[in-house]
Amino acid sequence: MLKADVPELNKSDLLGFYRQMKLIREFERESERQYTRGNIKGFLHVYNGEEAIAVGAINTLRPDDYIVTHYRDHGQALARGMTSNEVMAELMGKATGCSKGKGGSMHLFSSDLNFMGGYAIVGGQLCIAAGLALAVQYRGDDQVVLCFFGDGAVNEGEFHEAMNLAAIWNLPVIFFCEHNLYGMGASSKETLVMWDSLHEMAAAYGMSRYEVDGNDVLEVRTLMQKINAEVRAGSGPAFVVARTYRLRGHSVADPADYRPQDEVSYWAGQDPIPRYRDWLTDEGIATVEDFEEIDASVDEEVVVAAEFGESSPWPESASLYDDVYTDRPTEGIPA
Amino acid sequence: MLKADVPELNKSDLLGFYRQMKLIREFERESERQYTRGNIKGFLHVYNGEEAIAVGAINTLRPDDYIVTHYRDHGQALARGMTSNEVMAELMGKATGCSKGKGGSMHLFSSDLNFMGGYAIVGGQLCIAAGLALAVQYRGDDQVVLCFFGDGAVNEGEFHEAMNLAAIWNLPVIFFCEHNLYGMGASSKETLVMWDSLHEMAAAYGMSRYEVDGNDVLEVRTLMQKINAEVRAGSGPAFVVARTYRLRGHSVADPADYRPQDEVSYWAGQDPIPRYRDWLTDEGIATVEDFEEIDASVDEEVVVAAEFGESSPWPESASLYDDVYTDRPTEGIPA
Amino acid sequence: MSVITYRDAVSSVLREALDEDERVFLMGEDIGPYGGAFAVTKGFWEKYGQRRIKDSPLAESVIVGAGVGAAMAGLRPVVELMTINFSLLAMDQIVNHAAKIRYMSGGQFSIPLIIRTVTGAGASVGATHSQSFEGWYASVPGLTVVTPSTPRDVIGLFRSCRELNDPVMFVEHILLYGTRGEAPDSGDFRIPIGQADLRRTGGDITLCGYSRMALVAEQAAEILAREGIEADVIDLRCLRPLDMDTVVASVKKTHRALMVEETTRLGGFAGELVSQVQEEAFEYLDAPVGRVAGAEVPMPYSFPLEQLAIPSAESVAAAARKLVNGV
Amino acid sequence: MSVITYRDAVSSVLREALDEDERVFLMGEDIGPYGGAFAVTKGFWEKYGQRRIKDSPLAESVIVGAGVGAAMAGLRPVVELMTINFSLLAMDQIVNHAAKIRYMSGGQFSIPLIIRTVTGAGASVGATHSQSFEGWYASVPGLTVVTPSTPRDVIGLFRSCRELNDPVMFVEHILLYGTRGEAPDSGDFRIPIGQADLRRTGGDITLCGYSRMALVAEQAAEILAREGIEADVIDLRCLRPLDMDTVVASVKKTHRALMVEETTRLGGFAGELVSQVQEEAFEYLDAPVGRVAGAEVPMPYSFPLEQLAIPSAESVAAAARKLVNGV
Ligand SMILES: Cc1ncc(C[n+]2csc(CCOP(=O)(O)OP(=O)(O)O)c2C)c(N)n1
Ligand SMILES: Cc1ncc(C[n+]2csc(CCOP(=O)(O)OP(=O)(O)O)c2C)c(N)n1
Ligand SMILES: [Mg+2]
Ligand SMILES: [Mg+2]
Repeated sequence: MLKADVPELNKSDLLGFYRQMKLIREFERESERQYTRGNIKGFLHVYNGEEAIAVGAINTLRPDDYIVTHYRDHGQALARGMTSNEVMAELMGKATGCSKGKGGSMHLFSSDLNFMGGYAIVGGQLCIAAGLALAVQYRGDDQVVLCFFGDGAVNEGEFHEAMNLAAIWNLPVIFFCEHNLYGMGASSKETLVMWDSLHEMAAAYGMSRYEVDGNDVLEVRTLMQKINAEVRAGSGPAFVVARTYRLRGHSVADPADYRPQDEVSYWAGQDPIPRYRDWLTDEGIATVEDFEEIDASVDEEVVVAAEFGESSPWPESASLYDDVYTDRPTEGIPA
Repeated sequence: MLKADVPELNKSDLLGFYRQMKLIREFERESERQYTRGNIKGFLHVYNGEEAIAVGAINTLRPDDYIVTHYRDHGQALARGMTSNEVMAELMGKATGCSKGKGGSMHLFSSDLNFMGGYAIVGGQLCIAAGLALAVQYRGDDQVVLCFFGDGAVNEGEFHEAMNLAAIWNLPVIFFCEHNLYGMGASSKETLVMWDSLHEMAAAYGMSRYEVDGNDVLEVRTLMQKINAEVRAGSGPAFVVARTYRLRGHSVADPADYRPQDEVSYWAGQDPIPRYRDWLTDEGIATVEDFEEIDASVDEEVVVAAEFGESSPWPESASLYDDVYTDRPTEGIPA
Repeated sequence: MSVITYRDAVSSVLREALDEDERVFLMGEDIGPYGGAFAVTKGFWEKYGQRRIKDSPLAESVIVGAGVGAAMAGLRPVVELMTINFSLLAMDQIVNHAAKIRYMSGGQFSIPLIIRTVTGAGASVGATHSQSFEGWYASVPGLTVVTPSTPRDVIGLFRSCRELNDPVMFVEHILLYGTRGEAPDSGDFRIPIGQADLRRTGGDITLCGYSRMALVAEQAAEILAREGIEADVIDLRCLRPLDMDTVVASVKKTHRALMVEETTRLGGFAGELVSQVQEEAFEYLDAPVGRVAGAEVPMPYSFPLEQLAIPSAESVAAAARKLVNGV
Repeated sequence: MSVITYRDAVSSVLREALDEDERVFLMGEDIGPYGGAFAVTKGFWEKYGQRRIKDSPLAESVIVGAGVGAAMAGLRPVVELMTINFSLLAMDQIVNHAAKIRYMSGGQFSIPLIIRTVTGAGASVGATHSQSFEGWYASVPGLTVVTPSTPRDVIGLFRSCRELNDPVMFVEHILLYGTRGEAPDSGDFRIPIGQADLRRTGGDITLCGYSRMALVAEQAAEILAREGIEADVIDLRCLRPLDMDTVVASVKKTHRALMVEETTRLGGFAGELVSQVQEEAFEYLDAPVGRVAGAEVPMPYSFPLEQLAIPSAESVAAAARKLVNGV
């Protein structure tokens, strides 16, 4: 792609994408550090290597469009505009987190941003996405719903049920598969016959389908602009498969030694951030100074976020019982 | 098809198919009568109009092959060789039924015949079929598993999970869809984008796929012989869609008035039994006398079955607690 | 007051919801041209059209999941799971999504979703089609579980459920659709969620059940009355929230209690009722709190066996008699 | 006797099963090259190969369903559901298929299937990943539900499960994998299914739990002992079949009982235990049977809130103290 292929984007837009990708990367590095220090508990699934997807796709949405995603959700949350502070605080289980510390890393939510949640049951959010799209259609509105999930989720029955429903009812939803070749420790080559042309599975639903280089932020963006416009105009659902790779293990507890070394090396060479940086440089859009400035501001933001998280208060004990029901206090007695 | 196309079949074979189809039809007529009389309770799903499928497909199997099916299972049970007596007695909930009256119409079983059951949760048996095939493969045997289900079942997540598993593991199972255009009151045209080329859904799993006229017993048989041989030889799973029609409602309680009259008439003209009878006549294989003799023997068999069912004893009260566990009596106290 | 069937009561509150609130739509298997497996939505599709009566594919997970999503976006879906048996295929969406999203999001999203479904045994439909899982749902924080036993309760409770903003399991009973009862005339009639109904009073024993078993308990009370044993009969009406105050107050008066439940005994919901009664009224009890429940087996198809497996007025009366007379 | 971890105990009985019985194979998500989500099958795939260690797609229904089918055909599959939370997606296969096929077929087919899975809270993994559904499974006739709390029990119970011909839910606890305990030396060592374990004796109160809560009850008993309150501690070990004889015998001696359960209270399995105790030992009880259970909320992620939501040795001791001292 040449700069000329994206005439509508100016330098500030293009550097904005760089900054978002870089922020996600550094945020994840910091979250790993905080995990090691015990400030983040449970599962932590980082997004390293897949930044071009969230940034490329989410920046094409309108504020009133809906996003749902899976537990590997920090990148999408940041790309949608959640602050590093509120995401980091959530990872630390603090009251200042985007879900008040109740959700944790896998369950980031923001009603202000129509960020309808990260979901930790693989495949579950596809059904919810179909329902959001149903609401849009029911009201006669023109939002789109963007639903992220992994190649592993394609194995689940709910993938099929949601794809089928969206297809027969012509719902405005984009099913976006982050095809990073693994579902936890299982290679998709072993779990999906069509792993190498995964988008073609949507043919079974007569659905529009696309494959894209998920490590190229501008490719993702360009494709998504086209798809959004179509879906918004009533074309019905679409299935997008972005080829990418997790640069880290499934969660930070996973050394990922089940992956062949040549595969790992190949994909290290495809890292979307250096690739985009090189492109910006080659096209003469940005200079070393530009990157230095951005990188420094990202580093600072991440440090601030970590401090914010650490210094934030825990949720109050009484809040244990809040938000179970909208209309009444919860029943029952403390443990 | 001409007689010459099935040289291996002699008159007795061919009339045998006729008799089985006719038996199923008359058995179902009788079961509807018994339902009206209150001798059969609960749900009753008859097989009228789809007889060519069970007879055409099941007669190609070896005795050690496995069959699983759905709740619309009388036809398959009879085609596999269960006696009218034991099936009718089961429908009546009698101790002499094939499942001792415990299963009922929707849950016919015969371990002797490797008839692994009728299942009433739509889609559930596809997973079980995959498991039976897994056992065959694990042992290095060469049986095939024949799994029947309806077009409605294709909507369920379990369809996808079972198809996918069978495909990636190359399991010896034939997924056989009785595509009668409706799942209960829902037209498949409204629930499946691919309703008119349903077999193509198997492309998503890279699976061999076939469509066949389900109202032509010899077409079904010929295709199934080919598929069986391939699957037995290790080709992996296959997906077969037989186009057919329920001549009655979903269950005998359903007047089926949601169906367009022209559709009903069209399919009445496709009734597999007159079609096959005409063919046998046209090809000069059978005479009116042959049919009269068979029809009379079928009528007699069905009457005997009804009498057998009616005169059979109820299960003993104590048997309520039998067969919950293999190895121990059930816990608990009577209601 | 007019007399209507339980089926008509359900139909009427659904029509009311559709008429009153544009955000309400129905979604489920065969609720369209077929009119619903139990004829509850007969004529709806013709009247309200496809937009509001969504005849869904045979796919329980996405039926509920799409309901959750639509509710998050501000609609008020009423989805139908044809029977509670099939709800097992939607259980993840109910338990891990509908019930938890509000809490996990720190209160940012509510799920005003009503899941109608049908429980119960006694229809001769065999082991996979005769179960009662409402007790499981009642154990899930975030859900509300309602189990009406009469047309009046259907109407009063459903209207209250519509005023909630959280997911509800509205559990009808397969054998009750044809039963009749008085319907309230007023459109304002409501029954508060979480209020049990003392349906009969008597000083000797408290019989407590819900859904069809509340009616069976009433019949048992009639049998017992002929023998001079007078029973309080309580219909819980909701399992979550659970009104044990009414039950405990009754037991403090009668000193004896019997819990009646249709599902199998071991691990059933009646254990909760027993526990709370003995926790709150220990000093008042003259006998252990009793339970009558379904036989500890998958439901057999065969009619006489099935009858043996379900609590009846007689078996309830017998158990009550034993508690009162000590034999 | 050697000291091993709970994880090692599970690994060892799985290896034993694979070595001893050619009909046994393992199937589940990430049990192959990854070595299992909890590292239980580390090295298995390399040793036994793909045929016997089947790394399955991410598809819970077909994992269990295929296990059922293979068992019907005479194999003895041991399938893994990564955690009990995901078992909701396989619930139909467990409840409507595995548990019922024997009965519905009039005894023609048995399902010798072991479903291993992982229950429990306390790992800071949030609401959808911290649940304990074993009580639900225990209420299903046709299933056997086993909940070992020590390496020794893992070994003794798993061996007994292998000798059954019906479906078993073998429920391990997420927080126990790293715990250590003595392992029996003998390959003949068995623990009968349905036999509770009296782990400590004392005359003042009976504390009863299972899985990790049995250990918490033991810790509570130590706290209480320092105050002069002596407790019987019982680990149920199996929920179905359920050995209440041991519990009732203890309560007849101590006159007081407290049931400890990790899941939320309303509708939990502890209600069953309370019910049976008061049914069988009514005259012996000096106080209502108590329950300690999880807080009535979806599990929060935040560490201090999660700690508040799970029964602890202190909260159990406090409840026991109240029952014994009446305050
Ligand atoms: C229903 C369910 N089964 C299993 C798991 C455990 N699990 C969490 S993530 C995961 C792999 C998912 O892979 P994929 O969808 O490709 O997403 P990725 O992690 O690669 O981004 C598994 C098996 C789960 N969370 N939910
Ligand atoms: C999981 C589940 N959902 C719903 C039902 C109710 N039901 C029984 S049969 C049926 C229609 C099935 O249609 P299809 O698979 O096409 O088979 P057919 O009846 O046409 O032979 C439905 C909805 C069920 N038994 N199981
Ligand atoms: Mg992946
Ligand atoms: Mg059909």
